[in-house]
Amino acid sequence: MQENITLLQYFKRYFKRCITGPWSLMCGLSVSLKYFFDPRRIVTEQYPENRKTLRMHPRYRGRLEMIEDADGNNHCTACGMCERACPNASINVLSTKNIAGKKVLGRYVYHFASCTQCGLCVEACPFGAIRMNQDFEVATTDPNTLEMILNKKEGQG
Amino acid sequence: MIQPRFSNLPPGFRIQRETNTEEFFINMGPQHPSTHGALRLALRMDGETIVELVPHFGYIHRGMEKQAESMSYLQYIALSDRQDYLTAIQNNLGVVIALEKGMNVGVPEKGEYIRVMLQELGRIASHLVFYGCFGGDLGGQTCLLFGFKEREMIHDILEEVTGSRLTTNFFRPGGSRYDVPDTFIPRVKAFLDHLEDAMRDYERFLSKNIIVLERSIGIGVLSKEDAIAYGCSGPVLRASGVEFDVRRANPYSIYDQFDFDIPVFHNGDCYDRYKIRIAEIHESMKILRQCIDKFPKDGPWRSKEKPVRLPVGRYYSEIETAKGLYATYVVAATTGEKPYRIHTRGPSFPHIAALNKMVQGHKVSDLVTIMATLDPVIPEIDR
Amino acid sequence: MGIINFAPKILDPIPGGKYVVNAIDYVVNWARANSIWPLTYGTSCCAIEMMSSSMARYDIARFGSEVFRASPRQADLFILAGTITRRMAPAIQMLWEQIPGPKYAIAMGACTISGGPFIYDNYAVVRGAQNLIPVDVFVPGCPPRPEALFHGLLTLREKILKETCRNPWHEGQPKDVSTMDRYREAAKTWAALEEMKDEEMAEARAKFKEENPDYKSSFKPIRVKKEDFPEVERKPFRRVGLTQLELYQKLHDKFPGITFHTHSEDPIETVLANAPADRPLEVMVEPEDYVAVTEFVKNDPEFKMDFLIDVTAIDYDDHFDLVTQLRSLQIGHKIFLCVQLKKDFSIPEEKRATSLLASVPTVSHLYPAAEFKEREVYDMFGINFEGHPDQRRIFLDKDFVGFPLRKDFTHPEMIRRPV
Amino acid sequence: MFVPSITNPVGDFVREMVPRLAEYLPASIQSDTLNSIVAFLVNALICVIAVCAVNIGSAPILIYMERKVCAHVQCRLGPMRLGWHGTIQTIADVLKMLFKEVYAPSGADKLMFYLAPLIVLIAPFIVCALIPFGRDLVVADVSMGIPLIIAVNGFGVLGILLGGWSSNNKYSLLGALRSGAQMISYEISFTMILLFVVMISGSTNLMSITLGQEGTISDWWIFKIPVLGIIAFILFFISSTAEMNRAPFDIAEAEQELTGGYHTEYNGTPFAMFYLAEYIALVTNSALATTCFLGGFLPPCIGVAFVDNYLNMVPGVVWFFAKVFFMIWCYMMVRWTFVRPRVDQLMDFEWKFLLPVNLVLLIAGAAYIVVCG
Repeated sequence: MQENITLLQYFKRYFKRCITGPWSLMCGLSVSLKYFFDPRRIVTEQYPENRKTLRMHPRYRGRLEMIEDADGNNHCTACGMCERACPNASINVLSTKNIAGKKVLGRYVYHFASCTQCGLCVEACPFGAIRMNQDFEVATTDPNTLEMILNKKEGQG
Repeated sequence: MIQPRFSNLPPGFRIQRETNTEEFFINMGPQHPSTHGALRLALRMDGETIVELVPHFGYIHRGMEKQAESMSYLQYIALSDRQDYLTAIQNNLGVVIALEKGMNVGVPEKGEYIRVMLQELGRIASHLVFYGCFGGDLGGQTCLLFGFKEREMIHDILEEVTGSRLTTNFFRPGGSRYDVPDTFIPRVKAFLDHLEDAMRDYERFLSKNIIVLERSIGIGVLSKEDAIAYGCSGPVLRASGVEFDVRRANPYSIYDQFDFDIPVFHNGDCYDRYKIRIAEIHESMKILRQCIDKFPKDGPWRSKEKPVRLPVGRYYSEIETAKGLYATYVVAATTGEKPYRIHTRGPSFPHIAALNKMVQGHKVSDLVTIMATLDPVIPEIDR
Repeated sequence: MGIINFAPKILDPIPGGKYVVNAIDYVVNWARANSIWPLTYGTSCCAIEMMSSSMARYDIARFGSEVFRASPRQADLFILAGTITRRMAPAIQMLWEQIPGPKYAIAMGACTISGGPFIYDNYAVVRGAQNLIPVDVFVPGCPPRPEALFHGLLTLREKILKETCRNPWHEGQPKDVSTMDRYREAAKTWAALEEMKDEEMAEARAKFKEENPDYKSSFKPIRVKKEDFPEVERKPFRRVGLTQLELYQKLHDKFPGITFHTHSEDPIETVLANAPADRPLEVMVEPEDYVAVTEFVKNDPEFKMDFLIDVTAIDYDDHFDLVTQLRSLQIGHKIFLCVQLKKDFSIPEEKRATSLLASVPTVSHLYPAAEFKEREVYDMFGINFEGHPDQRRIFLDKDFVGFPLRKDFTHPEMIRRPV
Repeated sequence: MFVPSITNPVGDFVREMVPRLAEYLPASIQSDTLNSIVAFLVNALICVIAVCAVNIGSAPILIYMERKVCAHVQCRLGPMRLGWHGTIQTIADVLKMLFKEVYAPSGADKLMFYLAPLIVLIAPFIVCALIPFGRDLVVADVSMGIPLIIAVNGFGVLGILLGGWSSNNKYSLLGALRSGAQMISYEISFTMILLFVVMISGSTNLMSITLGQEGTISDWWIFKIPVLGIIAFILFFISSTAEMNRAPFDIAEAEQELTGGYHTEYNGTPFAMFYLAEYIALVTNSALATTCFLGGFLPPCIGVAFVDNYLNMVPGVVWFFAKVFFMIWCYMMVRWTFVRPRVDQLMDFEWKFLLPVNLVLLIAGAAYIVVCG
């Protein structure tokens, strides 16, 4: 930006800057000194060390999980609502027929690799059979382990 | 010796000029620390001075609009998180308001308060990232960490409320997915008190700093006419002297019930764009304080749950996100759960379009400053 | 990589050399595993979480990895943060080749593991970074928390510690998983299993039916009780500026060719008068009138449409709707000009998908903002803008075939949504 | 024969020991010349080792210190997991870099490409050899110390220019040109300040500059001449920061603009050399500042009777390094506080501000000496 100013104005501005400039820098330095000498301001959480005390919020959406009772029975009726609600088809509800010929859940396949943890499946489930758990330590070297079968038992019915 | 003009310039370059120096071309990006994502800028340089700039988009074009055509509306809300990921919660609202217009459902008072509060928290989060990136791109790494330090607290609140730090997927037509927990209001209050202190330090750290002033005043000036012509919005437009904020111009949600100012600056340079965002953090804090005072203790937080089905028609919504005007245009050709087409107008796209206008004649270092003050989010441009 | 791999060859014949090799192994691996410098690379949401992880709260510096190098030549670790598009893929491969070995890659987030939210119906996204470069550690999540990234880093650390001089680091091979449709595969395998099971179980089921003719399941699924909420009437947001009816009438007086499209049988005036206050007026404009109308509403003091929100299009069977969204910053009203562009069906059918089907004059001389928006429409729909100063593809490669937002668009890499 | 004298107890000890050991040799090859040559070579070897040890040994410490200082300014912890509070983190970094693959980009001038980092390392090493670390601890106590330092400092820019040019990368070239312009400009004011010191101390020998400051704190050159000393010190601080290419004057690296500037294309060991050179330059510049302004190895309050004994109990080296580390800490605090000026502003600052002020300072200093001295 070119401005037309007189020489006097130029020098006035120059000397003003010589005063205000260092002062403003000192202000900045005072903040960093304040932060440097105040260890209470350190906010770092030390993750692998604080594993024992680290808790996610109750609504935290981690991995999908099937709610099972002590015997391993689940509430899933293989209706497929979650499958339809999933934005990227990360859930396969594979139904089978039980001994009475009734349609029950055979295998609940969950493709964690593509799951975006949006929680729409949980919202869609009419029977509250699934939930998002608090698991966040999920790194793996083998992508095949990311395809999981959630149910331990066949569905009831 | 006068060099002949370039007989064939690379695509996009238009200025024909005769020089007696040698011009050369530099590519910034797609992997470059200061392009804020996968953006490629082709620079035509004369020494260190930029003659012309051509942005190349599409390095993060993910075909969201095509994908949306086979998704249900609810699923698109989840997808919209990934546009402007700095304030995903604001994208959600933009989509949801368009859906509400189609479904013709309203939101109870408490739901509106939740919306406004989360919106403003999102705005503060985005502006804090701006503060960090502005300082960081100028070379002061410490600012980057300062900005993110307070942002983490917002993430914490968001995670407690919505269940996720970034991709919230929280709002639904008629309200939101959950009620806020009891700890929400005290936490926001504590956060505001903390932020007030912190902002004082941060402004002291950067706002008056002579080097920052030297590097940002008079740099990347966008005149009022240009800003309007290029379709800029949000802080960039307001820094150029246009008082336009959707919250005031076409108030959505319950923004008309709050007392807040629309900060306007008139020089349109980098420093004004910086100041305006700092001022907006303070305005957002003002709105949040009013929300805390008026927050309804009980009452419904959402209206009756309905399947999300839109009648035939075209629905348009616009909201003011931290970056500017975020518009969603939903076309429903058949009554049903799936859109015929959803189009999103992200605020960053016009800003980058105006970039060429702003950087001509400046240095490479100024380009970094200007990019930082435009605060673009590239996935929102490319979608 | 480098001289250290020759250490066993040289030292093993010497008595006691094995211990030296082991010692070297230990020291070098310890150094490699504990000093992992990542590359500054990020495309989208995951990049923000990657940044968060290096910020004060989580502080990746504790692991000695805060030295984010902007140049790939000084980095050891490639954290693939964010979606990888086909256009970005060559750049990623080049970056990977520029990193000196031993180098490692972490695929962060669902997009880089499998394509994440962009698996199906997508023409632009590479389904998984494994297709491009060998990936060591996968961190699922969308985006993963910083802690999850640290867990990935620790997993990588363990992996590095397993390397020795005798079994040194070697660059893996990329794996083609781009066509993998996990959903359909799982369903297919299951169907085959189910068929077998049906055959096996047929007898048992028949027997069971005989034994329990009136079998009733004891399992009663309990529906989750949803909280009851009241119906709330929607209050349209406050109107600013002229009403839709006024706008329409003023425009109609000037350009009689302008119409309003409605499904209702009432006269247009009644429909407009009853429209919700916050619905913008959307009028149909003849293609010939398009530039004239735009110019008029821009300059007319009563309209003052000085701000172009967007230019977009909608693809129907036989025509495109080009929607130019305008608003007045001063007054506050909005007009959407909708131009119906008939598709040019004289083009032979096999060429239709790749050729421009309609043409419309540009408005970029009126609104500079329209230049990029029109390029986007050109790119996505294949609508030609006459007189556009720089009509190139904007989001896609210049040799990309087809126009993705058309309804009949197909792409060899696109997998349809299964559900 | 020219045998440079190395005046410290170690040198004398070696000179004494060599003839004594030589007596065990056959008489036919015994001669005084040989003895003196051997003594000189041994002394030189000791000196080289000492300089290398100080420089290379201090670099990891400084890198660790920098990481910790920046972490604490930024409210975080810094390296924590390797050793006690991450103390051996940088050792791991250096080891890792030594075992990385090394290659030059295609189209690079290979010879120059690998030569550049070595050249960059030369300057700080030679400067380090001239600094008196203690009353008897100086490698080369040359009488023209300051002019030699000024001459040698020009080497650094050569290496950076070569490195940037030979990488065949536009970013590197831009970075190299920037740093060339910057370092040559700031060299002028750097020289001016050193001349100011020479003028007020009346000597170009660093040892005598140091010994001239003997006394209380007020006898240090920074405080001895009211106001002018402090101004000179601040100017020295600024111009040496620019000399070292350190933030906020790191426009040659400018990660946000040039992705690393002149060392963009370097990897493995050559990059480690650049990385080390930056920190070694930090040590030598701080040492220079300490010698010229802060009383070198002298304890702060000599002459005050009741603390004299206690302060003298601490060896001079410790005082020296205490002051050096304080200076380094100052450099670090500045680095992590300020943002980077633009390249033309940096030039403006030098030519329109620093140089005039320096000239005025020189004149004022001369006037002071004439009037009061």
